[in-house]
Amino acid sequence: MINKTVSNVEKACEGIKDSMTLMLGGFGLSGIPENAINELVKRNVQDVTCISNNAGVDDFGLGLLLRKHQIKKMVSSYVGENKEFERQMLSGEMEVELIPQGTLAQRCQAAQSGIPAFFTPAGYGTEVAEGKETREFDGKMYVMERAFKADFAFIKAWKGDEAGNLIFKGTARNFNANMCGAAKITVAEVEELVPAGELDPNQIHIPGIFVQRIFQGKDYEKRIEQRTVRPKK
Amino acid sequence: MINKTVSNVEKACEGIKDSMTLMLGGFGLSGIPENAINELVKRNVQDVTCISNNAGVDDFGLGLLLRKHQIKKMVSSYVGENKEFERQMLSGEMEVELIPQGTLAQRCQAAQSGIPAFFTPAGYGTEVAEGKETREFDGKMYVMERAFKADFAFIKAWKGDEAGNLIFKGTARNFNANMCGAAKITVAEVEELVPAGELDPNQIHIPGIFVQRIFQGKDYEKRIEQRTVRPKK
Amino acid sequence: MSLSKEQIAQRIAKEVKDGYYVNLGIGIPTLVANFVRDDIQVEFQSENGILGMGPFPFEGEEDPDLINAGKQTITALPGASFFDSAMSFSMIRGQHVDLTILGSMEVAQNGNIANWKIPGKMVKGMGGAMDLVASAENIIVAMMHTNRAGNSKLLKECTLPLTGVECVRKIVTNLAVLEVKDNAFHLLERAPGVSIDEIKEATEGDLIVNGDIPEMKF
Amino acid sequence: MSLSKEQIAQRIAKEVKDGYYVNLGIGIPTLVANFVRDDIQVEFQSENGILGMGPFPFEGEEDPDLINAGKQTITALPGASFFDSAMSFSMIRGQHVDLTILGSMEVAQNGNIANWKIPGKMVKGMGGAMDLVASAENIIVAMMHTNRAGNSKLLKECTLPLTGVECVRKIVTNLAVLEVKDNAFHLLERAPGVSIDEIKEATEGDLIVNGDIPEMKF
Repeated sequence: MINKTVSNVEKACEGIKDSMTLMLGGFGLSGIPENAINELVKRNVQDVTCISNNAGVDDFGLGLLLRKHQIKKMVSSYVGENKEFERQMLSGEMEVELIPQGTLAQRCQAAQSGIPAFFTPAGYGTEVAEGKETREFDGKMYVMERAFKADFAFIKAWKGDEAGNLIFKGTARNFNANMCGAAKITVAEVEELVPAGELDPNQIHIPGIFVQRIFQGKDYEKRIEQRTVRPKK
Repeated sequence: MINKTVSNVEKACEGIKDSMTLMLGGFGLSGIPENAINELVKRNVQDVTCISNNAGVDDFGLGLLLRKHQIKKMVSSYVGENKEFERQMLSGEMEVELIPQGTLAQRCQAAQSGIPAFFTPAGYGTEVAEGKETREFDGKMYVMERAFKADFAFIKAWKGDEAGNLIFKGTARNFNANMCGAAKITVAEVEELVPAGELDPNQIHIPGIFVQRIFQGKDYEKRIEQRTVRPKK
Repeated sequence: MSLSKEQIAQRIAKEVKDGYYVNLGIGIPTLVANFVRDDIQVEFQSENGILGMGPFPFEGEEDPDLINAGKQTITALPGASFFDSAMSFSMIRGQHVDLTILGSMEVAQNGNIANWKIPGKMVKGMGGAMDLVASAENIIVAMMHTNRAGNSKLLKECTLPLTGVECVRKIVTNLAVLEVKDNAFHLLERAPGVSIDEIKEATEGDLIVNGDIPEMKF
Repeated sequence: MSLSKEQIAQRIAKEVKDGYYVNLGIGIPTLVANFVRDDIQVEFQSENGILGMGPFPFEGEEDPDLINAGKQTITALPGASFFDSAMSFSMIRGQHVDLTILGSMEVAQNGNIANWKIPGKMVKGMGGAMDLVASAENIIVAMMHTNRAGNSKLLKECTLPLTGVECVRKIVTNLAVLEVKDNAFHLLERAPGVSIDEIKEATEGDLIVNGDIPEMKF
């Protein structure tokens, strides 16, 4: 077993520098790497490019980095729910690249898998395909998309072990799984860190080979963005 | 819940015709769809093309179809361990296309994922790349490979539920997982079929949407190809 | 009588057949789940990573790790499964999802759809819409027939940036059910009490009216 | 003295560093696992779908659902994981595996490797070898210096169909340890008691001998 544990988020983020490209897992506020985001704010790294499906809300998630003007560019599929984001985008303070959600996921997956490029039908005939190679396969048109390149991937899992093996919970798996191993260094924070051998090898979603550093996260808020309920009968 | 269960292997194989292209899961003899293979032998379908990492042994697995001359073409990465295979291949009775194992897996995965083509470094500069498009990305050469097209995928899982959700065991997962949803009709046979709701939705390897028919398999032999052991201390 | 949003959803629910996996967009499409017959087998997929999505949780049972693509707390039904984003779009791109229902700002008579961007305004992003419309064999658009300014949303050509090309099969609006084929809108049903003239008036694109057009049934 | 297969494996084991994920081919490479120091952290990957592969099972504990790429029954160590074939080759193609050790029939001085096919003979297939050699940053070939006919396997150019191009970094044979760079074989170490002349004699490709060449240590 190759031990990937580091003692805390400070150690986990060693080597982070200004102008790096960072991947951050999560969908909306679900499954975001809360500890790593707080550490990025604390370190005040500047001019980072963030690849993340969403951009958080004004006072939580990536909104915390936005508020401090740390983000040079966002690469996302959906960035609503954030007034400061809107302001920085419309004023030109921040660059935004919007790409289809499935393409975003597959570009992460391709980076994890050593596949430099693939074809997808998403975005064909739209401005998303502008400047990109398009091609017909079996009578249907596709756009060629490239694997992402990133310096760090910050992801959050439910359980993890010392070997870096990860298990996610519910829909908090989302981009977290696909970003593992998709950057030079993958940092995983987990709600529960256990010794190697405690997780069933059959139930591991992401093997530790895709993770360089893992640590026991703390103080999770796990904020709910849209609380929708039914009355109890 | 959409119920995918069929009562037996005969029902599961309805619609199989001569000259079809079939995917079969398994690595060596581990995780092969034993029930479906027996049914294919029984039905005596002719001139099938089989996409399968291996070709079984003389008296088990795909060797059973070989023996009856049912296979027109094998698409595999490794076909040793089979004398009748060797005879049919050298005599020209059967066509064989050998492709790198990772490319085989990814061509299945691409079919499952609606990705018509992707680039891989495997086989560049070798006869595998002959007649294929090659291209440089970031200073390295890659070969463009296409998604497979198949009529049926026969796969074997450990547990499954009525909704077609699947859980595999150990290294018997192999190509079985990647072939699900990679053919027009995916037929899953399982060692244990349970009602919907009995499997933890977090531990499902392959969601039922990728499976058209599922049935309770029987009489599994699960033969071991290379029994290697240590003496008990 | 022009339909309410609930009635549009109710009419679309009739398009949901036994054995369908369905992806519902935000807005009117979300309401469709409430009207699907309970004697057929249907599963709802949400692209953030669940198949077999159930209703909202009971008060106090919300789980931040269990949401839909609209970021709403949800539940999982028996037979549900969770998966990552790449696998979710494998279901969509690989055409394993049978029916996609989504809203739109514009639809053109060739099936083009524009529903993600208004130049000059804040752009929130396309989310999974471009993947969905480029992939699905069966796409139904749920929308009002005209926009707030009273202009038709069923056009000869889209004026807004496109989300996808030649993909919309059917449209259900507050006025009508229409099929999109042969570069025209084909009127299939009228909302109860709505005349063909009213529909013609509200449709900028070419409208084909063949024979008697029945009123919708719910 | 020419090395035994076990000694080749033993020498290669010294190339396995702390923190390495390693893929071992069939034959001599498989033996390497027996000689890796037990005070370093190493995990073995087998491309059929296991990371953290352990030794053979005790008699009676064999599991047909737990094999390696050579189809041998194996065990899983604490911290192991199982996965599908596509993910397995994501590890390989994505260069997450640090070291690949495999056998070969021929290696050329430009790093080309040929180890899967002899024209006119039964071809068993390349298995995962083409993926491994096209992907790995660090490839060590374990083989005898000459074939059964006594001909060199370290050549100016491969004569057999290639498995991969310009990929081999290091070779450990029964006679020597060699680095492959700048279109030549660079002699690094001699097997104990083997002379430089013997190695020259057995090497068809260009052999660079710089300064004193030490004997191997194990």
